[in-house]
Amino acid sequence: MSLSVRKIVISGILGAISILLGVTRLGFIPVPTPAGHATIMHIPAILGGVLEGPVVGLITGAIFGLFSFLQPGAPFFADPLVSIFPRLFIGVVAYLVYFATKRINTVLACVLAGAVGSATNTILVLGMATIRGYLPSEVSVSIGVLHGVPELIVAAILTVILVKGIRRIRPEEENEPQP
Amino acid sequence: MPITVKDLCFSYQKGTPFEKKVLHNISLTIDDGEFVGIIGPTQSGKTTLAQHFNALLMPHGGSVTVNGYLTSDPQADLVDLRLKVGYVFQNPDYQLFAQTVGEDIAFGPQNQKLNKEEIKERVAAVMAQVGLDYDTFNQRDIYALSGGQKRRAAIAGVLACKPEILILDDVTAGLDPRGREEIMTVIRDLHQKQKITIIFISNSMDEAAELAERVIVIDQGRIFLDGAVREIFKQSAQLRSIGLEIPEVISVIEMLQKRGCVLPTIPLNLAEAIDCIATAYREREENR
Amino acid sequence: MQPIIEVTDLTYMYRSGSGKNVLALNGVTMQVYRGEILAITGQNGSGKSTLARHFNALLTPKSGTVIVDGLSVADKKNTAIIRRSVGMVFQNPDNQLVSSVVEEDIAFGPENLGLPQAEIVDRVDWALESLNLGAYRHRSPNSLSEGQKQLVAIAGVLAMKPQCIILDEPTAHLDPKGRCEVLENVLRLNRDEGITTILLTHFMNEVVHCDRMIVMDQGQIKMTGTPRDLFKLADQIKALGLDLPPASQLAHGLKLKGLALPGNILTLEELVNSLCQLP
Amino acid sequence: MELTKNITLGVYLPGKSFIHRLDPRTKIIASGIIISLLLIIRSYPAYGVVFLFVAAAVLIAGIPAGYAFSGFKPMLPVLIFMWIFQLFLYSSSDAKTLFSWWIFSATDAGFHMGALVTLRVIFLFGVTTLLTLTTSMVSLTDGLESLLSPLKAIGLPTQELVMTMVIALRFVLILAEELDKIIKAQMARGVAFDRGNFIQKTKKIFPVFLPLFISAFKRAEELIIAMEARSYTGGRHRTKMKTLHLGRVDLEAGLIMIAFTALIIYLILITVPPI
Repeated sequence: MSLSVRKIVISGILGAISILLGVTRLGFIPVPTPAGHATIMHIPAILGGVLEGPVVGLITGAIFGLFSFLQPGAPFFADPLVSIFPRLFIGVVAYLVYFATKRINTVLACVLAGAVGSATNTILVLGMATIRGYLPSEVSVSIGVLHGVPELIVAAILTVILVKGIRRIRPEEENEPQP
Repeated sequence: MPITVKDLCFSYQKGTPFEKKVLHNISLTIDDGEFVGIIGPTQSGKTTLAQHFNALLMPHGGSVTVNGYLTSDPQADLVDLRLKVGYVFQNPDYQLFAQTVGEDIAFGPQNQKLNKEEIKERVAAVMAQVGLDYDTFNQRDIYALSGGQKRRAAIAGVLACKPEILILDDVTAGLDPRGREEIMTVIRDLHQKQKITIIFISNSMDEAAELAERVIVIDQGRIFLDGAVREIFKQSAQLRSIGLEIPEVISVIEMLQKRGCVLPTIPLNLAEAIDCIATAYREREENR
Repeated sequence: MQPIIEVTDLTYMYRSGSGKNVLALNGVTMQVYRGEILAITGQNGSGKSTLARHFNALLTPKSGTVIVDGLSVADKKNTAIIRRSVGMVFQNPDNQLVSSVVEEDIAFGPENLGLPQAEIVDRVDWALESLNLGAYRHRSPNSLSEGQKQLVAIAGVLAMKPQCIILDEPTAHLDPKGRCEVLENVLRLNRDEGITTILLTHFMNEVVHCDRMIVMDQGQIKMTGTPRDLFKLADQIKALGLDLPPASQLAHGLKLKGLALPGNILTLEELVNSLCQLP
Repeated sequence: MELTKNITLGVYLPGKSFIHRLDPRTKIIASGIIISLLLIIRSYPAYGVVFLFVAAAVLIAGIPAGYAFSGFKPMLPVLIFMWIFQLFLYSSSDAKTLFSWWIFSATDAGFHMGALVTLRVIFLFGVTTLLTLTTSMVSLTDGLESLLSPLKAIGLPTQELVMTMVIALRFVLILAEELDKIIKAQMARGVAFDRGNFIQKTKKIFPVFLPLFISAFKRAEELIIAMEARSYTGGRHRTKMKTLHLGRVDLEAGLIMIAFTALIIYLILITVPPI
């Protein structure tokens, strides 16, 4: 595996946004559930995957995961298997979904990439939290529905709008991710 | 909509070990229709002060009253207040986000829940005020604008909220001479033709001298000088003592005075300086 | 004098975001001489950045040639050597510093060159000292003023010991004090270290201090000469969207009012001297 | 409205203690060992030893106990919830009912399950906090780069991966200031971020996120060019100004860690897990 300067820099800056959303708590949208908020901290990883390919998606997710491990927002994120491991997949899955569906329609591909990328985060994090014994499965499922669904909707819409916006400022040849 | 500030104090990172006091007991009043330049060295607290005028920051001590309403009053309608006191940031990219220029300018009026017709009228009106032709620019992609056009679009986006006071925070930074001249003309027109109260924050002494009627000099979070523009620039030694640069048109007069030329006025722009020197020399010739 | 950079009939075209072809450089021919300080000026979008980016192989010519120190920029094999001899400082210091510690950022370039550790340490110390940044070496760039950050960026390039430094509007984001700091240091490095310097700017009171100036407009070179010669041509300069330096502007206005001043005034001191010598 | 106020990125407390003087690699490896042990510990005595160990480390590092605890406070409610969830919902075949309430019944197995996972996250949190409080982010990345470098042999671009983190850390504060201005610019155009229902609040994200991401990408494009202009081509031919050196303190810490690990493994082996 080799990393171009471009991939390094974009992963780093997207990672910075992830961290920023966490430390300012802007990455949390209040959702009307007892458990508090939904997160959008995984959006940079999804964008990394869709705009720059799986490697950038993976690294951005790793930075997000590493940071939520070092400064956990919820207790079970102190466990690296819950905080880091699942985040590695967000951007990669988003890329795969985007790549597989972009021929049909790029807007649809962005919606799907955002939604599936977000679902990857929800399912893997809660799945690991359950396997590791922090949450009983009943609780995980209900958090998954209450938080996962709004997160998924927000991620899908944000992905479309942000991808479209960012592509407006870039020369054309850079607009398709290179795996 | 007068602004009254009394004993305003403010600290960054208040309540943490990194607490830093940036405003110390500032008191001032800005009246309707004034054109106030706020100048001072970088980090002197200019922006922090101005952000209190539309409740983007809340005082830690003292009070800020805008149009009779205390900004720190929990009952105050801050959204309404912010619309009446427009704030334009240095970098237009912080503000512009929509697809087209027209859509972006319409964002403020949409937040005010105006109907479509009204919004369209306002967009057209403010675009005219900042010198962007409606037919040419309404549908233009925001990111296809030049630096000067972008800043004008950003100003238009704030004007569309119909502010009575407009705060311009270093809006000419980074522009080339032509872009800067465009913006200066727009600002001058807004004050003279639209009668908007303008608070102009700048690092550039030349621009403050050229545009403002009254100048407030801030240094280390305190008011250093406050007065009519000519009075302020007469005190060049004091301005230099806090690290400010004197506009060249004023320096040249000073240098001539040191050489024994007596010149009556402090010029605020190039034309005045030329007039002032030329008149003095003509008189000298006539006296001879 | 020996040119260090020779540009012949350079043309460059790119596709903009909206899909239009833009001719950024159109038949540019020019030289940069060893040891000089050259100002390239022109409105935003005149092509000066695009031209300068060819000098250290960030862009390669679409047609025409760019020869740096005898090596063609078009040949990919030369890229590493050219970037060693031509350093570049950009407009916004925040977007060119890599590390969160000043001295580590200055070490970034020398580390990229694969120099031995002792050599890197020497160069970092020297660069810090040359720009009087010693007191900040362990600080984070975020805690410095914009002017100081830009000096760190210059130190980072200096530590690579280039023969030539290009500064692409290094003062556009700075306050007047920062602008002064940066300009003074740039002039001093050129004088003391003999580093060929190319300054891209639209501040005319910076251009005044340069040996030579080039004015660009719409991808072409419109004027070349010493500042003293070119600022005589007030109308031409203004037609290209630029200002005169304040002193020249005053002198020009006073001449129109009938004062018998010489045409080539550049600084306030010269203006005042000339005024006092008037009969 | 002041965003940068809440940023506690790498809240490093500088000091000269034994722990501060350790090579970052030593601290990373030690933290890694404790974290791995914590992931497998299911015995109270072992947790007792971990407690003594971490508490001693906090004391030696000279971190005020109140300060160390303050970061932990917001998590307490969630921790209590986690325990309660397990208490009532965890099921196993030989669980004894402790007491019942409405349709729920608390079991001893649930009690122990809750206790074990709660203790685990508390200590995990303690270890990572101790690491970040005594090690600056810069030396953490230096240590990580050095530790990962053997992986270059199997083709992993370790220097480049660490570079992404260096860049991320550098840009968090820059983007935070920017975010602060973007939010204020939109507030000045009448956006009330604190008003409205979920959908309305979500809509207000766009005028903030779009400028933030656009600016981030513009900065990225400029940084790419700036790094290339400074001859960066990846990690292959790079040298480093600073090299890390292991000292006497690191040897001592290593010996302490070996003793600690042996003790914990011994305790894990001799004690029967409560569930």
